[in-house]
Amino acid sequence: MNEMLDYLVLNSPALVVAIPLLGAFLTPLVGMINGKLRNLFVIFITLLTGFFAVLLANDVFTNGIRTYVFGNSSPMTNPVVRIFFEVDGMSAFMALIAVILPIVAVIYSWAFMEKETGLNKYYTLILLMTTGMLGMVLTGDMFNFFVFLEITSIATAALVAFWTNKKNSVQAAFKYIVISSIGALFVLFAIAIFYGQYNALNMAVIANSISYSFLDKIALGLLIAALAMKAAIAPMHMWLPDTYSGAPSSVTVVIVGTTLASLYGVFRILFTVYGRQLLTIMRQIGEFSVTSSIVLGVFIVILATITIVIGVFMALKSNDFKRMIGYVAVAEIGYMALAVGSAISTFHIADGTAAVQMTSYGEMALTGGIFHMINDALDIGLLFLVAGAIYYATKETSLNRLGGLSRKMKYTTVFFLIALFAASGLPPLNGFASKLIIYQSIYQVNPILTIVAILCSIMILAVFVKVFHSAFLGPKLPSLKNVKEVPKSMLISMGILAFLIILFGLFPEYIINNIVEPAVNALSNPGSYISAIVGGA
Amino acid sequence: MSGMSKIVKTISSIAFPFVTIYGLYIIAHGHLTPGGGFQGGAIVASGCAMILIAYGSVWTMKKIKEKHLSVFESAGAIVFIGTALLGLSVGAVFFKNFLYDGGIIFGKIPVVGSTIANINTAGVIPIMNFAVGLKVIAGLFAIVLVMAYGLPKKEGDKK
Amino acid sequence: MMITFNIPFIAVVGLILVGLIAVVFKRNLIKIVIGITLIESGVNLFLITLGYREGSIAPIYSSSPGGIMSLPVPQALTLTSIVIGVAVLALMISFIIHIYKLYGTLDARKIRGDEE
Amino acid sequence: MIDQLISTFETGNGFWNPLIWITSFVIAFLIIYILRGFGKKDYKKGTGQTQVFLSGNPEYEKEKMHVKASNVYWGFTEALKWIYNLFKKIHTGNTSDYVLWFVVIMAVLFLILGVI
Repeated sequence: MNEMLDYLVLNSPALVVAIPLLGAFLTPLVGMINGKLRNLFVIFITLLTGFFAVLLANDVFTNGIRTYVFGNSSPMTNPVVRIFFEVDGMSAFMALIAVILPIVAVIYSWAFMEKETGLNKYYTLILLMTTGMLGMVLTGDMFNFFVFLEITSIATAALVAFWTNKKNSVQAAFKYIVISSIGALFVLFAIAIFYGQYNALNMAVIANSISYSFLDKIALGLLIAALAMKAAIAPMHMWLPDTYSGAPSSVTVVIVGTTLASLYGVFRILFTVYGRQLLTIMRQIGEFSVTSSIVLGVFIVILATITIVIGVFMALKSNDFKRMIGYVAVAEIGYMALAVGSAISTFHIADGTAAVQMTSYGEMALTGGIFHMINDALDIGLLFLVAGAIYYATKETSLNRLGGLSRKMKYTTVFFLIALFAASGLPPLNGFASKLIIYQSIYQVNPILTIVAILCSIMILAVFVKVFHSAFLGPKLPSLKNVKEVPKSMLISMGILAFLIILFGLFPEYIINNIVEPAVNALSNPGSYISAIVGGA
Repeated sequence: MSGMSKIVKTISSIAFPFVTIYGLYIIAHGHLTPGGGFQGGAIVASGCAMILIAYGSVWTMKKIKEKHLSVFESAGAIVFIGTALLGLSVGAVFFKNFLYDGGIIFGKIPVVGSTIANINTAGVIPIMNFAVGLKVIAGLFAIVLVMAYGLPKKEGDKK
Repeated sequence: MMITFNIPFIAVVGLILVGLIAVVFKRNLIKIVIGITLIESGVNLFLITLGYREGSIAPIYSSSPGGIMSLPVPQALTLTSIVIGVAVLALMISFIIHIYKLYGTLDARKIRGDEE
Repeated sequence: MIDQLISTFETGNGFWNPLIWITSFVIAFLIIYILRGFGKKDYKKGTGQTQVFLSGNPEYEKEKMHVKASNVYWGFTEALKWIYNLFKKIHTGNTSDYVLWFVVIMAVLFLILGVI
């Protein structure tokens, strides 16, 4: 038994990606037999993927970086040709996010999508999205990253347009595919620049030999711009509310994960691939030397602040529930970007060593940002599930035509309240801990940032109070007379997320020590990531 | 989309086998010469698309259902991933080329340097090429078929 | 001599710029899609150009004349990129078919959501 | 495991202990429960007690009584009209504009990375 487990742990990086991929193509065949069987099968596949992801994450958190060479069990012979999966703390952390959301989504879909046709393809695409996300976060190869990025975007776009008779869905899908294909093409262009210079596609090898030449600067600009667009950082965020509101809610939950996976790409590029090179001094102004890291950090902080402000302001104005949550999701992404920007701007070389270090508050900002990623996935995910539940019950997403739902949908109301408090950062739910860390650390960078961030967080609360007031409170509307509580499968999936939110909220210390801390260490020590492939220091 | 004239139908019927054979040749020699699953599959699928245009989407839809194509597509993908997983089950790693140097099927080791091509080499790669080829034929043809079926049935027939 | 080596790279930049201009300034959705495919061709051309090393031959063992072979990795990358491009193109065209059915127009300015 | 779970989390300026939170919530709920006990005991459903009282005015239909979402925060949006007009101008909903913003950000990145 133990040997079997060891064997599974050894092969878990491949299995985490292979199982949903195999499941995706088995789904249509199973679906020909029976619809219920197919639903069970898909839930089983996602749970199995989740199991392997937990195995892998547990292994990585205890034993350090894992590399997995495809097609060859011997050590790396030729890093140019071989394809690697390299799983460090950050990848494992992201893999956990990337498996929670599909599990919830497929359980939710059982009832939510019950009456639709073409469900075989729907489940196939959901599993493909899962594959793409997991591949993006686990791979150690640049080109592989691009391929998984495209798999994710194609599957996502097809799912956004699942309701092909709705104008809103189809136009959102078209915008999404245009945006993501252009973004991915520029990522590929940057990868080609790397290949041309260093004859390598492996992130660790590139990071080892990168020289921060002029071409590398261009590649950095391309990568950051493209991945930031995929991660919806303002002013390139406009596709996100469209896409999130156009897709069926069960799909949107997974799209939240893909957006975060793109943000992971930004993290990986900045911290691991470029890392040390960002300290190149660009210009000397008196005593103060301007490095790339400061310029880039300040730029990202500015963009992030704009993202937060635009997100909450637009959310306050919009009257469509899903579009509103979309804008709030934009704002939440802004918080993470704020943390990343602050962390990068504190890069410096420690005295006496050659290693790049962040100041203590920079590291803390990174902790907050990474912790906020999983919190954001849970909160926004739960909000979209609630939006989907309301849509299921009333066939309505416009808040103007909703009212008095709390009288009919007790459980949904409770879940909405949990998500509301969590997303706006009220204690004792998970949003509070991560936002507190972010506020504290960015206070050291600039106090104004903290003020803006806290004010916007309060506005997020205001946004959802508006939803709570107009959709859940108020008199029973005659037009919504036949509303009933949603079926069990939807309640279960909302319950899973709510449970995780409360768990993460009550025990932030435990979560940070065991899950977030390895991820932060992985990002702040790019040397270990590089040496796992290249060898030596 | 309705069919075209009799001349077009006849010519495309004659050309179709040749196109298919050429595509299959490209798939089968994927591990020796430029080509492989996708390229050959695309050629075969374009042959199918030619038939589709000549005979019209309604006729083609009667002959072959999109549902059957998606079965083939799934089968291709499953064979591909299954072969990769078999590498895992024989005690090695994912995507392990376990047939290579096995001597039985596709198991010969090619001579290093400039030689005459030996098709009985390369291990699992030809199998994966065939799987990809199957998937691409079914997938591309399904795309074209569904798109053609979704278009107006006659010229000038709006929506 | 220098310029002949750089012609492919100039073409790459030109293709990408033309593609971007088409995406940004054209209103017809089909033209936007054409722009994206142009960008894709540019990137593919860039990859292929990088794959060539001076004096090398194509990496095919069967009856090869001998000599240095160029590494086929960029070709493999380009092929993958083309395959993905085909999928994206098919998807975009399908969306355009649906958009035309629902909106009755292909003007990018009129293709908007419910509340914008 | 347990002592790890209930250990105090220090952020520098504040701390977080699950036990304190749970106790305070339990106490808060107890207080609420006690306060609830002080409520009127003679409340009966379906009598005149539960009727809506609007200073003697008749009650309108339910649809009209409910404050719609677009009317919530009217003052806020009205006061900040200039900022909303600006944001509205940016959010065109046009695909080309989305790509244009991407190109602009990319250009700015090139500028700040390459020129400065």
